[in-house]
Amino acid sequence: MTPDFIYIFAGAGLVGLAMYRLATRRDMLLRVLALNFLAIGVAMILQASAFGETLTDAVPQAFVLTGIVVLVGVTAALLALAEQIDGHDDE
Amino acid sequence: MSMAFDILLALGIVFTAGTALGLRDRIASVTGFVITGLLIALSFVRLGAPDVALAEAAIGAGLTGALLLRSALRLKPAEGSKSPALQRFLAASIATGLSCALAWAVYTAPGTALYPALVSEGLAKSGVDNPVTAVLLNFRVWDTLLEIVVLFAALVLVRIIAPAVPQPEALGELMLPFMRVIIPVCVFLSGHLLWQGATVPGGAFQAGAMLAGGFLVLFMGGLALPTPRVMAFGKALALAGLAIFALAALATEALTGTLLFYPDGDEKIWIIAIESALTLSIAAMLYLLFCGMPRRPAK
Amino acid sequence: MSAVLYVIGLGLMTCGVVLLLIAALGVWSLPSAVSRLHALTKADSAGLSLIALGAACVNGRLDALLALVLCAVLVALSGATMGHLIARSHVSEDEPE
Amino acid sequence: MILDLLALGTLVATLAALPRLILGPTAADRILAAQLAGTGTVATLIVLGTGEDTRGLFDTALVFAALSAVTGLAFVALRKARS
Repeated sequence: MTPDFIYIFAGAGLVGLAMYRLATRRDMLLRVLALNFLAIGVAMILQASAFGETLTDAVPQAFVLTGIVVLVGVTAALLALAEQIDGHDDE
Repeated sequence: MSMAFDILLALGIVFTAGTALGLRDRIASVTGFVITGLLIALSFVRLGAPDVALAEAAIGAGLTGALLLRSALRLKPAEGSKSPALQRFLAASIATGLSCALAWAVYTAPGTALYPALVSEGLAKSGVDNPVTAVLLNFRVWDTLLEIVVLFAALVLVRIIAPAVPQPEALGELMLPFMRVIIPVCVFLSGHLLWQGATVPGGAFQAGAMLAGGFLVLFMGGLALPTPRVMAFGKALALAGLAIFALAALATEALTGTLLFYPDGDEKIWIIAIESALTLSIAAMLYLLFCGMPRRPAK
Repeated sequence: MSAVLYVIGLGLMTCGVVLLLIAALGVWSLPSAVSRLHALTKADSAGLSLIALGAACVNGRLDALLALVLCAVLVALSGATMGHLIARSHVSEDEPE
Repeated sequence: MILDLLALGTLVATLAALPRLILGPTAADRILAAQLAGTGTVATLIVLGTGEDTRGLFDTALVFAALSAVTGLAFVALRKARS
């Protein structure tokens, strides 16, 4: 029972929760949150599959790292869109 | 004994994610997301990936939480219409089915990992000792270049939409001594992470996010407000990072005949130069993504 | 010598973890937000400093010591500042949202 | 052995922020929970780091320690934007 076995199920749980919430809630912010959970759940599964007894595989680590950075860009863009749709302007 | 730690952590992650997605209150959802990010960084540490844990820490704790909170405080709360029971039941069953199928597929997937052999074989020649930095900045440097382009595209989109710039309110006089300690530490840690990225976990992305966290603290303290000058400087930095990376790619093409193939002997110099430019430009991009860019510069 | 240091380190860390748990309990069950803040800042300053000090004793390397001391100072500082800011904004507004 | 036990203790302290997150009547309580979770994570990283002597963990703990205030600051500074 190495750690990766446990975290694969945790990542899959995150993916399931995110998909459920994406399907049942209309609030924009919560959908952006669900997307973040989906992406980080997949990243966890990818990282867990890269786990090795002696050393962890470096290439999936690079992918997950790139994924996390891109996720910030996507979240910022989505939130800007959400605010535009929401028609919220301070002035 | 450490297995109990992993099981508790995995359950904690799924439970926190469930509460974060389940709670009606927006601030609670965002805070739940931040706490889940902390636990996920711990799980990356347990999975033997300190580089990824560092990135999740710097970006999750530093930036995504503040970004989501900024929007959560500004978006009008949506009407709480609960979707019909049938739809919820169907969604729940499909989601559970999919996640179980995913877990089962990944768990039973056969096949040996062939990347470790390739990476360790090429590591000696790559100019750095940290395998993750070697992959990111040498073997698959093309992905890293395109990743910066993706961040830049997000920046362009935010620039076009130009959401309102958040106005932090005055936080009293205790902020100044706090910032006087935190900002130098952020800059110092950023340099530390950047420089040690070649040998131990660290690198341009973690360093850039760390610096962006420092900019954010300055912004909240009311010092780095998005005046036209700060905006121009930020945009210049963002563009400079991308430009330097692209020029370096073309230069390697000219020097060695193949794109992004460093002239052997001084790979390390190329990697450190590109990483330094990346750190500053990622920090500027993340700061601009948070503040947004007004169309008419703030008077 | 290192065995004694190891035991002292473990003792310090245990006290730190116990303090952290008590503070977490305080945050959980104390009635008002401001009293919870009181419990939280104890965890930040005292609890974590003990853990960092104990870890430095157990670890014994100098660079680890520097990192841990900086860690303890940073958490104590941001804990205190955040406690003050949250209380200030909470009290000035005075009604739960 | 004791270090594993201590790691479990700090993890329990981090997860103890969840009830406050769920119950917390005011938004300030929720930010409080995030701060406690942040401190608990730093403590867990320190305890894990002493065990297997990797300096990478202390750097992660340092990053968390330095950035633990950003989310709370964002809430306190931008809170008035809503009203």
